[in-house]
Amino acid sequence: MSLILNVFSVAAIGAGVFFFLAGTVGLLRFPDPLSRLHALTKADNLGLGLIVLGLLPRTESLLAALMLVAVWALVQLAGATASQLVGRAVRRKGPAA
Amino acid sequence: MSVLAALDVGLACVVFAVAAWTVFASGAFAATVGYVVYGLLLSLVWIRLFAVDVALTEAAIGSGVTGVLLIGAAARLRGAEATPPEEGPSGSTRLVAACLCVLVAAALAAVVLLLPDQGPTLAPQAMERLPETGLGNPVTAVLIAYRSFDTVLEKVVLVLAVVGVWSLAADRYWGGAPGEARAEPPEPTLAFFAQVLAPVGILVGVHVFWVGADEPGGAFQGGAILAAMWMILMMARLTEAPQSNAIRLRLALVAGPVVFLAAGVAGVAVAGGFFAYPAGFEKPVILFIEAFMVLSIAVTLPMLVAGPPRREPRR
Amino acid sequence: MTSATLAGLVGAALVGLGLYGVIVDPQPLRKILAFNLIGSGVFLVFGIVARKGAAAGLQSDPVPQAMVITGIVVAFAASALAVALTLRLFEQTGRATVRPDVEAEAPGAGADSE
Amino acid sequence: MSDGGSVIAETAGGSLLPLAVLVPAAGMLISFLLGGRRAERIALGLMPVQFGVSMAIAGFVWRSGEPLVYVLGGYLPPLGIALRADGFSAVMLVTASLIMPAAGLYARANFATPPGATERRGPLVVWALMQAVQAALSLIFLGGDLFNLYVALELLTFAAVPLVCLDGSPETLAAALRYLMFALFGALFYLLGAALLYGAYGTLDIVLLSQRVRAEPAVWVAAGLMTAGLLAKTALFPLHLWLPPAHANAPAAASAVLSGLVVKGSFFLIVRLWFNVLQSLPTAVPGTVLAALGSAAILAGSALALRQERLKLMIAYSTVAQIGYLFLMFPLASGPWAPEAFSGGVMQTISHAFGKAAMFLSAGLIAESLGHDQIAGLGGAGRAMPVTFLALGLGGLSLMGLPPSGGFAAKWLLMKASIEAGQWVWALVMLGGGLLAGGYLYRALAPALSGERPIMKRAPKRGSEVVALALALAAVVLAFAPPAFFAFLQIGRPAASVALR
Repeated sequence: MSLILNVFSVAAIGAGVFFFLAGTVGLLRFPDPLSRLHALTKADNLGLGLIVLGLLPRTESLLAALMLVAVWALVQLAGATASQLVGRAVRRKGPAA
Repeated sequence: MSVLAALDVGLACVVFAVAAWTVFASGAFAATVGYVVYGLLLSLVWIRLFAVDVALTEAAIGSGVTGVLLIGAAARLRGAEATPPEEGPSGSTRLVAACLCVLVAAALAAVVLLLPDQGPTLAPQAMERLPETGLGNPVTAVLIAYRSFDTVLEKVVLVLAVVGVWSLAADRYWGGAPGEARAEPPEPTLAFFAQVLAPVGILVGVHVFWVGADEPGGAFQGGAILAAMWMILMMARLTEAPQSNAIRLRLALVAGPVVFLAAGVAGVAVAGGFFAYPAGFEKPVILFIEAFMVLSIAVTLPMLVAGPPRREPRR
Repeated sequence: MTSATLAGLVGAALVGLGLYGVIVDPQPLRKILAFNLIGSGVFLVFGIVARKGAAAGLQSDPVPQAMVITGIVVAFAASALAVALTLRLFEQTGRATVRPDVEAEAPGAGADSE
Repeated sequence: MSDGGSVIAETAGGSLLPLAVLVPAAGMLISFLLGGRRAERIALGLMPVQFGVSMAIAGFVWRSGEPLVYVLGGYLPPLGIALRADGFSAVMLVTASLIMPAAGLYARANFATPPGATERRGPLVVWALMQAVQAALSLIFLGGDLFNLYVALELLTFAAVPLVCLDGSPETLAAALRYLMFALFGALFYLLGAALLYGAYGTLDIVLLSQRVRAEPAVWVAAGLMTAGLLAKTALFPLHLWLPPAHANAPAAASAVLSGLVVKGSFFLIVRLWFNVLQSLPTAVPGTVLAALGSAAILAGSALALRQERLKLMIAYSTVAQIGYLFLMFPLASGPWAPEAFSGGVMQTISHAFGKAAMFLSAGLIAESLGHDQIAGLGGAGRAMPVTFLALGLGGLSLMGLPPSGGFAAKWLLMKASIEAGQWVWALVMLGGGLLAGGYLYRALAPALSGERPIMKRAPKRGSEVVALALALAAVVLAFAPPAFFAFLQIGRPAASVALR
């Protein structure tokens, strides 16, 4: 049982790290703000989600697990808001900004 | 273990690289953003040093609130960006400065390497007297009991900083609210975000303060989170910045240090000395003081970020 | 080399780096950033001192940790005052610099202001 | 003396020590809370209390002949924090508690709030910050723990910087920003040194450190960093650049406090560092370096003062020079002449505090009455406002080191000590500095006594003139300090270890 959980954790966290890596590369390499945002939110959303998922079996209490999920949810909320605001600023000032 | 060591080296390199970026980046705004990243990375270093309380403080205040302050300033200073090149010091000055800095860093590094692996420590004494404070977190015990005099005076420093920042107001704005009155409507996305986040954040802030008695956390970290919530609400314009002559605002600003000072003086009557806690009632008294400190921190940090009054007072 | 010593060396390097920024950079905002770098370097030195004082079941001496927490809060207050001064100066003059050769020798200065 | 033994918990009268800090700190908080006219009342009302506490502390030190000690919260150092008062602390406390009310009375003329008026910016800031300066200085004079003293240094910075730019003009803002930068640099380097000392010895308590410190690399680096930081805050040449614009453009009452007292705060800590914490270190080389910088400050500061066109800037540059004298006590710290040198240094600290405060207040009155403070435009002003110029001149006596003045007593003691020690060069520097001081004072005062008729905007306020004159007279009266006063200064001076060097 614990072996399966460990394999699951490693796989999920590994995948999460991959998404973060990909998102970071995208952030640095993509040409315009909107596509950069796209890359960044992927890292936030999927990367962090997978890492949290991988960590869940390793938590000691239900409260800790809830906190981990709450972290993910709050980052989602903040990321979505920030992307909205950045996107709007881009539209207002033009993509050159 | 070696994986961790490799991670440590990697983290150290990244921290140093981002720090170098904040010094050498060409634009002030980019440098400021670099500083915020740097602060977050630094809290990871603090976790690796097993100083979780410090990591929380660094993330909340060192990186978070300071970041908001500096990014706001950088945005407003954008007009001054184009500094004529002749304002910078000459090449020889730079060389001398660089030599001096390398010298200081090298001397410091040498001393760091010379420090014994098992250094002198006050940890045993701190643990020995921990039971009599009723607390479980030794860092909180240092802040609020063993070295409470430092902490209370540092709260006075925060109030002084508010006086200093407000003193930069124009005379006609004295007593008014900080921040310019803005005409455009509030950003709906931001307002929604603030409405959802604020209740959660307030809960988290109070939680961090409350567990700080026994686990990592405490008045500073909890207060900083509450401060962030208030700042977000003000940014979303769900609430207005208060007038600087409002007695309630001033009461909230000084409540922490005043209650702490009063408790310290009361110690003479009930516990036999300044800043001594009455036997058997240490923990409730400490939590009482901390509650007011949380309030003051939560109000002081946003006021320091908001800057001097910039609107005429309503009478 | 332990991770504590490594952090200490980073701290030493940060102090040097920040000091360079403070001396060389003409813009006050950049100087404020550099001061914060020095500050965090100083705090890291406290950090390794704390880590090397691990004893009595603690991974880290709590006394320096508490000092760092106090220091971080004071550093923020200092940044806030410096930023407010910089912005006010910028508001009034349209530039932001503390070059030493811009001496304060305005005519009529010296009388008390109200 | 507590040198040999472990930490003393509390001495008789020890509980006065926290009061000296808490009274002005609480006053500041309540003033800010209540605001308006009440801020002024609280500030002025607490000043006699502060004086009483300071005198009581001095009385206890005098009676016991030993430093007072108070341990806060019952937590003995190294875990907790102790406050200590020796002779030097007590004298500085009393000096501060005399100069603050003088500046306060003077400030009342410019920063009063009429009854019923709404709160205004200048008055509230001045009354709150004056009390904050008082609290910070008390803590610096009494602090027994190096980190607690770091908090005190920051407290002093936050109290002093906004006083500089109270008028909000661009040049004062630039001066205040530069002052803040030097102060931040100073505080951070001081803190860095403290971190290294804690790493080496596991305590920041001054008495415990003084027993444990040995001459090893960590200590030398820490001492260098802390001294460099404190020198920046004290504005010793060549780190003096921030001082003249900051001190010369602040409101007169603030200038008096900044120049008379605030720079003495960080100087006091340098003395604490080298005379208490590092007493077991050989001090010949660092002492000589400090005195050499001091000599450079005396000559450069005086020469620059000679070239100034504004009276307040001239007085500010003379502060740069007079700070230099303070550092001549360091190479004379060991040997039979050490008590003399120490007394001379302390005497210079307090006589300059009184004299300089008197001069800045006088200069403020002159600037107000004439509408400017250009030295070239002072012709005949001495006849129009004799009391003001008398205060200015008497304050100047101390700068030149002419009898009868505290400055004379100070320079005489330092000169005697340096001749006894065979270190003639310091005596020559002092003579040169005195001549230069005579030069710049003559340049300002001589035209003022001419027969010209100055254009007066308004007559100086009588009360303010009396305050300035009282401060100047205090600087003069110090010349007649009895031997018992000098014995008092030695209380708690760690002399035992000096013989070992």
